[in-house]
Amino acid sequence: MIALLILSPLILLAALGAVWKARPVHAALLLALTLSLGGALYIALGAGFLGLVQFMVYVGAVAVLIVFSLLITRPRDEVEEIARRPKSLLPGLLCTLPLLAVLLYAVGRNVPETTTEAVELPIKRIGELLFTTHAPAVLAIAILLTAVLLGAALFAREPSKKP
Amino acid sequence: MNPLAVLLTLSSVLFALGLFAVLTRRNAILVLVGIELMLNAANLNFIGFWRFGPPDPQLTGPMFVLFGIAIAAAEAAVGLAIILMVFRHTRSTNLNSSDSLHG
Amino acid sequence: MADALQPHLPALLWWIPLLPLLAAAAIAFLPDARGRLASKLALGALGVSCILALLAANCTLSPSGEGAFRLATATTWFTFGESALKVGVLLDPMSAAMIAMVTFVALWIFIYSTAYMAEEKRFGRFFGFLSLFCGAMLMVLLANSLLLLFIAWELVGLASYLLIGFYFEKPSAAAAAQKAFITTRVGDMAFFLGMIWLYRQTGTLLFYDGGNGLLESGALASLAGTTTIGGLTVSAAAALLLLVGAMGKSGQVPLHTWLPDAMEGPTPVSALIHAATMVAAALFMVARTHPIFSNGGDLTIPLTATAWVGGITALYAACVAVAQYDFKRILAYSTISQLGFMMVALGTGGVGAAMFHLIAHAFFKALLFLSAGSVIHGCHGEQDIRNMGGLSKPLRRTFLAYAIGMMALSGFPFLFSGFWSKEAILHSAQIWPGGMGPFALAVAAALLTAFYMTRQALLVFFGKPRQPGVEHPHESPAVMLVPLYVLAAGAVLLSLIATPFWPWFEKWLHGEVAHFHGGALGEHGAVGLLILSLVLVSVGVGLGWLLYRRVSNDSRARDPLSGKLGPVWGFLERAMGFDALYQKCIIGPLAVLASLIDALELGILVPIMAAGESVLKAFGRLTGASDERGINAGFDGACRGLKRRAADASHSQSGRIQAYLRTIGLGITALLLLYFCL
Amino acid sequence: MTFLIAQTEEPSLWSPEWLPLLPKRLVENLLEHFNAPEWLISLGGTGAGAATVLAVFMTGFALLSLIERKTLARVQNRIGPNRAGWFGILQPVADGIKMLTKEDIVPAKAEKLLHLLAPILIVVPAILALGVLPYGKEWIPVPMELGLLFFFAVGSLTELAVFMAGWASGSKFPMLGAMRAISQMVSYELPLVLSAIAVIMVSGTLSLPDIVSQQGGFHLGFLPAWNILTPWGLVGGLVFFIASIAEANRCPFDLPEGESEIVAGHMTEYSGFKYALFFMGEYLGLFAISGLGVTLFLGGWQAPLPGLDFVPSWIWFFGKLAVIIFFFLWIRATWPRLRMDQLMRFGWLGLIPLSLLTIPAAGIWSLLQRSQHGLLAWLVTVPLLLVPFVIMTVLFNKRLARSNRTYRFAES
Amino acid sequence: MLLTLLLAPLTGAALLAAWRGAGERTAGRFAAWWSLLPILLVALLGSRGTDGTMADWTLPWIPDAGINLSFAVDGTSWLFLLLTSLVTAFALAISVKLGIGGRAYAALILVMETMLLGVFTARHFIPFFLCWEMTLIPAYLLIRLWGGPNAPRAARRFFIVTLGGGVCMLLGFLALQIGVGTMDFGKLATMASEDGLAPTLATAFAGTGLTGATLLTIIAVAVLLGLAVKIPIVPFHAWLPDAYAEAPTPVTMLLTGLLSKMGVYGLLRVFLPIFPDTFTVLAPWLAALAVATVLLGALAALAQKDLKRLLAYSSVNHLGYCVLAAAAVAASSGDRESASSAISGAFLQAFNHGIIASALFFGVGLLEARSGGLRGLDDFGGLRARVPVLCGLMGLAIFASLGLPGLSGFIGEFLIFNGTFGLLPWAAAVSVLGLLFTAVFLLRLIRKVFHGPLGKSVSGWSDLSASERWLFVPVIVMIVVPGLWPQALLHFLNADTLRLLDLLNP
Repeated sequence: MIALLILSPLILLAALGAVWKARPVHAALLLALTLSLGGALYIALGAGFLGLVQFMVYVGAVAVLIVFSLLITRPRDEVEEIARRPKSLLPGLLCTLPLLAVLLYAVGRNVPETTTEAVELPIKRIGELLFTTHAPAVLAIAILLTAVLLGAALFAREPSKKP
Repeated sequence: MNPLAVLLTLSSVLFALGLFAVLTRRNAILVLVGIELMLNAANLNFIGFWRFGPPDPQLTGPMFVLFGIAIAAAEAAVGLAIILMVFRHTRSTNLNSSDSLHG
Repeated sequence: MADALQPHLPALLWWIPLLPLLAAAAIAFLPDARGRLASKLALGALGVSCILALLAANCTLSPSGEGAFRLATATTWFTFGESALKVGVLLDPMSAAMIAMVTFVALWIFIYSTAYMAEEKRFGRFFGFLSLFCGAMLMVLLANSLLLLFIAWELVGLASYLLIGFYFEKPSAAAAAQKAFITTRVGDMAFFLGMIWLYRQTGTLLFYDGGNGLLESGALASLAGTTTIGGLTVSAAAALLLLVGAMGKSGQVPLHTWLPDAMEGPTPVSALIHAATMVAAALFMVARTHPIFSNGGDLTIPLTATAWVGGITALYAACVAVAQYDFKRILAYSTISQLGFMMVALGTGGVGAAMFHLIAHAFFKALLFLSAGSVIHGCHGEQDIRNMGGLSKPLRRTFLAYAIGMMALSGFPFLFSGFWSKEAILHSAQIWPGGMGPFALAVAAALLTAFYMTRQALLVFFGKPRQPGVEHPHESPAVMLVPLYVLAAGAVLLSLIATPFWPWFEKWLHGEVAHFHGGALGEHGAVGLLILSLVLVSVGVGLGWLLYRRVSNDSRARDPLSGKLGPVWGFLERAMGFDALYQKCIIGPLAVLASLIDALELGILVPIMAAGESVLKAFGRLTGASDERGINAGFDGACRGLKRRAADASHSQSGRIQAYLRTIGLGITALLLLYFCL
Repeated sequence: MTFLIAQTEEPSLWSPEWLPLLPKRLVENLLEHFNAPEWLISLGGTGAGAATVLAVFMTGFALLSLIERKTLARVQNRIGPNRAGWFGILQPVADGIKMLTKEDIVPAKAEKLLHLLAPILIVVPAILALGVLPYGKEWIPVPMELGLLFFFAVGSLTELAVFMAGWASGSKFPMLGAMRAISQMVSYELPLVLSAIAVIMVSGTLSLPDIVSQQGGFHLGFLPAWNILTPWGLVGGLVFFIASIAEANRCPFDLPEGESEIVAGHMTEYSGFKYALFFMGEYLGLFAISGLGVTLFLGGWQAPLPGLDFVPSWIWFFGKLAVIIFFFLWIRATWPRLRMDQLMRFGWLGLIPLSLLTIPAAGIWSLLQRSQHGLLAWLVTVPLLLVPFVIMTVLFNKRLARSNRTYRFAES
Repeated sequence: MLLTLLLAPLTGAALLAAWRGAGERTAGRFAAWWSLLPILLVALLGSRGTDGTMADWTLPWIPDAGINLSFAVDGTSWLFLLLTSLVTAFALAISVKLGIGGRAYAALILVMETMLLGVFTARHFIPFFLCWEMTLIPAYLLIRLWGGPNAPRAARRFFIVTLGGGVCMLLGFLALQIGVGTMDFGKLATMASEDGLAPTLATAFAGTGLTGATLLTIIAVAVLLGLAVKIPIVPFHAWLPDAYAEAPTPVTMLLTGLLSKMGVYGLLRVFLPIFPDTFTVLAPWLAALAVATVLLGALAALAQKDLKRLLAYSSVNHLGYCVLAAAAVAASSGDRESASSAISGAFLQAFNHGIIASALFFGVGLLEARSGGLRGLDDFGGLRARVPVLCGLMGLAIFASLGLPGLSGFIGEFLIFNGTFGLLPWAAAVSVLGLLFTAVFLLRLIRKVFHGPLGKSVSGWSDLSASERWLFVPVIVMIVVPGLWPQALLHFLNADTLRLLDLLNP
């Protein structure tokens, strides 16, 4: 609970930064921060495995990827001012705020009663489930990832020199 | 106060932020950032319900999160690859600069 | 010794034919360059199976009290539906004697060939084919199932095809091979039908199967029980079909035409075909299935047919042999006539006599052919006896061997096996209740045999060389001569075991003990027969001597006899024109029929097809046109209109993702508001 | 943290096996004596333990920096540092002093915060990673059930740090260096993790102590049951060590700081203490990664031969670590530096397929082992790995032979 | 498993289609290697034991009409699957050897293989018919595009005639669907064996005012027509010689080795159990036709000058025996042994002829390749001196084809005649002449092509290359082994044979 109360504002701040920061790189790094904090939150909530996985995947892979592609594509408009574009800002807010309102309304309306005793996330069980109940899903994911690997490789390959 | 409520609030705000980023950011990569945020918000919800909800031997929540993370990673990879492709053609990652599909 | 062997006998029997077959298979994979190795393989295999054969024969010698020794095995070869088809091996004195003879004679022929074929390019192949030939023959002899016998029988046919066509570059050889195969196949088909008929009738093809066999009482009864077309019993009908098969293989009239042509093959092959394997197979088959032939008395239709066919063949071939000039051709016709003798014996119930003559004949005919080969070899491939002459001096050793063979064949008294066997055959023909016809024919044939053999001997070995080519012939090497003498010895010694005084062979076949008794001559006119055959031989030889004592030294001189016979001579020389007859009546019409059918197809069926086709085409064009005019036009018009409309609508698309997203978002928001307001 | 393994029972204080834990337990006893609250005790204990580890590896770092130079010198027929102290034994100290006393320069165009953060973020993960390794039977600073995962998780932070360093210094060379470093790390982390997965599959656990204890015992009485002595383990281990060289940016994979090409890669703009931090971070990372390698494949603290158990287990661990590191030095001394495209190709076409192969191999292996088909397991897995390896090497050589240089990551 | 088998060749075809830039030889090689996969799968299937269905797969398609794509393998189908996979692989390998084809070609052949597999495993008319007709399209294209000078006409005729037959069959079965309400072979067969077919038909088509038996006969004849064209039975064989002669050699193998077998298979597995009574009525006529097929085939072959046409007619002649056996079975009044013998014989004959004929055509193909397109009976001569191995192997195939005992051809013919003689003695007796004529024209072939003096066109030929020899090895095995050990094939058949008989005369 304490961890939750400590972490959530941090997460929110980081996320806000990630969304608002003008410089893409900052935004990316802040995203990384957000996600790692999220991972910490998972750990605090007792899902250590997931926390670490989240950390590994997002911070280790996704954030790096994003940052990297930022490096490759040095955007011309390195600094992009959102505030300068009320034309897109207004509809953005118009879409987001009502949604937020609805969500918060829904949350505040009915929160199910909670069991607060600490729950452990047994890794062995996860393993069993992965390869018994969710085996098809695992397979699907595996295929998806392979496809992604190949696809990404194909995409990112520069057009061959020879005509 | 109810931890689940806090969690849900957090996740909904995160989601909203992500959506906002998606809608307003010009840089395609940063749009991707927004998407990641939204996905995380969803994951957060799953964790929360698993943690504070009734005990579930099937571990549906964590499982979903696991898959969610995997898919998110895939999505990021492909997305970035596509963006790089686009960048190669129109030397920019500005989404508006790639509107060759207009009618 | 024999007892020690008994338990292993069944397995051992299988090996006797298998060894040469395996050798043949192995040789098939050898390159031509390894010919020597091939010949060693073949010889080794045959030698081993010869030993095995002798051992097996030895097992059958000890006369057990009850009937002849008989060992019949049966194993399931394959099953169709619920019924199983069994095959097996069968050993009884008859097959024992045969395998012993075949392996022995063939072995010596092999040895002879190693020298005779030495310069041959496809030396190895030759031995491969020989092994196949012998293996198949041995399988025929040991088969305990008509099917197995038939299979081996066909393989014999194949091997003969390959061997006769060994010099396939010669069109005549190729033709001869084809002729042999097809002519025999005519018989084979009859055999095939007969076999299947028997199988359908009795449900088994095993000869002996502990009471359920084809040749055992139960089956025979059922065969005799049912009658079919023409009031024949099934057994009679089937037996006739089998007989046709045998006629095909053993060159009985009218299916004999292939046998003289088979001379196209190398001489050892002729020896093998005529002595040990091919023709013997047919005789053996009849002997083996004799119970079916004689199913219902000694005078059944098939037996009579056999006897008559044999007699006719014997005389016919003897007559033709008189008017031939080719060394080997004469021997070939003599073979045919000898086979005729055996047929007579089989027809008149003298199975033992037939078998004995078969074996004796194997020896001296092999001997004759081999010495003929030796002569030809010596005369650098000369085969026409008109061109030979006076060879007795330069080729003395060969001449000796030949002389023995010749005398055995023409039945010189007492010393030679041929005499006794022929004697036995005449005897069985004489006492046959079915009439004297076959006997008369056989007697005439015997006379002629003596005659034409004398003619041949005189023309080849006496007088002076009539052709420069044969003036300085060279004697064959020892490898070729030794087999001659071995066979000659056999031809002589065999006469000991089947004299009326001590009919050991006969008894052996029936599993009895033979006792010597000198009074055998006294019984039912044996003496008369003895005298008769003495007369026959002396008359024949005498005639020959008179006619060919001094032949002019000109190779183109007409044959002394031809003058006396006039046109008949030419008729005989053309083998009574069977070939021409077949050419006219069968082959020609068949070809015509074939081309007729072909023409019909092209002339009738194809046009019908074409007509249908064109109708379809016309229809197709019609519909196609209608489509073009009617449907397509309207469709295109509509499409054009649609396009124009679409062009206008498409401008609202800005192509900017986020714009779309925002629109969607706004839409959702609107919906939400709507929802919450209402 | 909730996912710690319960500590084992308390033996006598002075047994050699427990020697490294001495400070930790002293602190704990002390705090207990002043009956401090539970969390404080555990915290103190952990802190002390961490301090021990840190101390050990700091000295290790110092020694290594010296030994490396010495070894290189030997290989290159020089004497190496021999002025400071006896055989230059004090050289590291001197270096340290120099580093600390240098001026700390921050470029004008640099992003101050990130520029400062980067070196720290390099060091911290290394230390954290070192925390979960089982150095001995009993010496496990932070016995974590998810040790391996944790290791990789924190390890992945390094890349971000490197990026920060490169980007924050706001100048060309660091940027290029960072890009190189990141691309290299990303592509070599895959084989690292994949070959580790093989181990996980066979041992069926993520906790490093368990993995080590499962490699106890001996085949045929004398062959240690380490993973490296199985077909998949051999392949996996080699892949792992090669990849770890690349992860540690060491020769022949040290393009990111290739002096001859880009001054010092992402560390170009750093000086003084921060530079020292980078330096330390790298060495600690080296320790950590090779320590993990030892744990996963070389049977951790297990004795190499039966009957050598009387030697305290952590000595074995460090012995193996020393050997591995010596190999690294050796390689560095003898191998030329790869080119970028070669590096990439080697990683993607060489190591990753191989490491992917180890996974099915390991699966089959454990299956057959479980069903008592030891020999069969060998017969199946060896060709499964060997044949593709041979094929791959052939193709690889072909491609490498006529591959011309391509600039992929320096576009625009 | 079955599904995998069915899809395996199709996948190969798809890969080929997708694989741009695959050179001709590469594509061919790929296809050839790929076609080993079905063989493997079939072998695996075979290892499942032979009694009952080895594998089956059903996909409800139009449940309301009870139409579903149902496939199953039993011993007999398995035999044909084996044949299909073997011959296809052989043909593909040979195409590479002869340098025929390319991507499209190989892909088409693979598609055809799938369809054939489908035909031999279909358990319902719709999938059966779909595959049946789908074999036509690749066959047509293969003949049309890669065939000889007159290929277009030959292909067109082949297509039209067989399609016509197919249409007849379709109509027949549609009538059944309307009348009896199912097209499932199993159901129909059981109904037929409880002879519920005629009455229901009569009620269904009461409007026509025909009796059930008549209707059934009409339908049966329609279906029989479709089969007869495929087999082919005289006089529906007119399309065959041209098609066989004009098609490229590997395709000819497929035509004779597999497509004609579809007819035999259909006749025995589909037609026989569904129309037993009608068939019994038709049996004498069919027998007469079969005898005609046997004799005319052989005689026509005797008149041919073109090797391929000659072999084509010999195929007609050989398949005539299968038809004869079928007729005999139909005529059988409970003589189980003869009937089972005839059935087994027919299947064996079909299988062996498939192998032998493709071997023979391969030989001809090699001759063509060496002589540069010549394949007249008189264009060669004395080959045996020049290319002994080729002649030896072709000789083997030839003797197998004329039913030499010890080789695979004999057992089939023996069983067929054995069965037929028990049931239709006269037919058997007459068609024995066929065996004789077969020998005649085949030996004539040997004499003219292999024997005699060396022909002019033959000089400077080289004997089989090592790879060509290796190609022959499996064929030799498939010719010799069943000849010596027929049980190897028969024990797949026996159970089914008995089941079929139980259906026929319960």
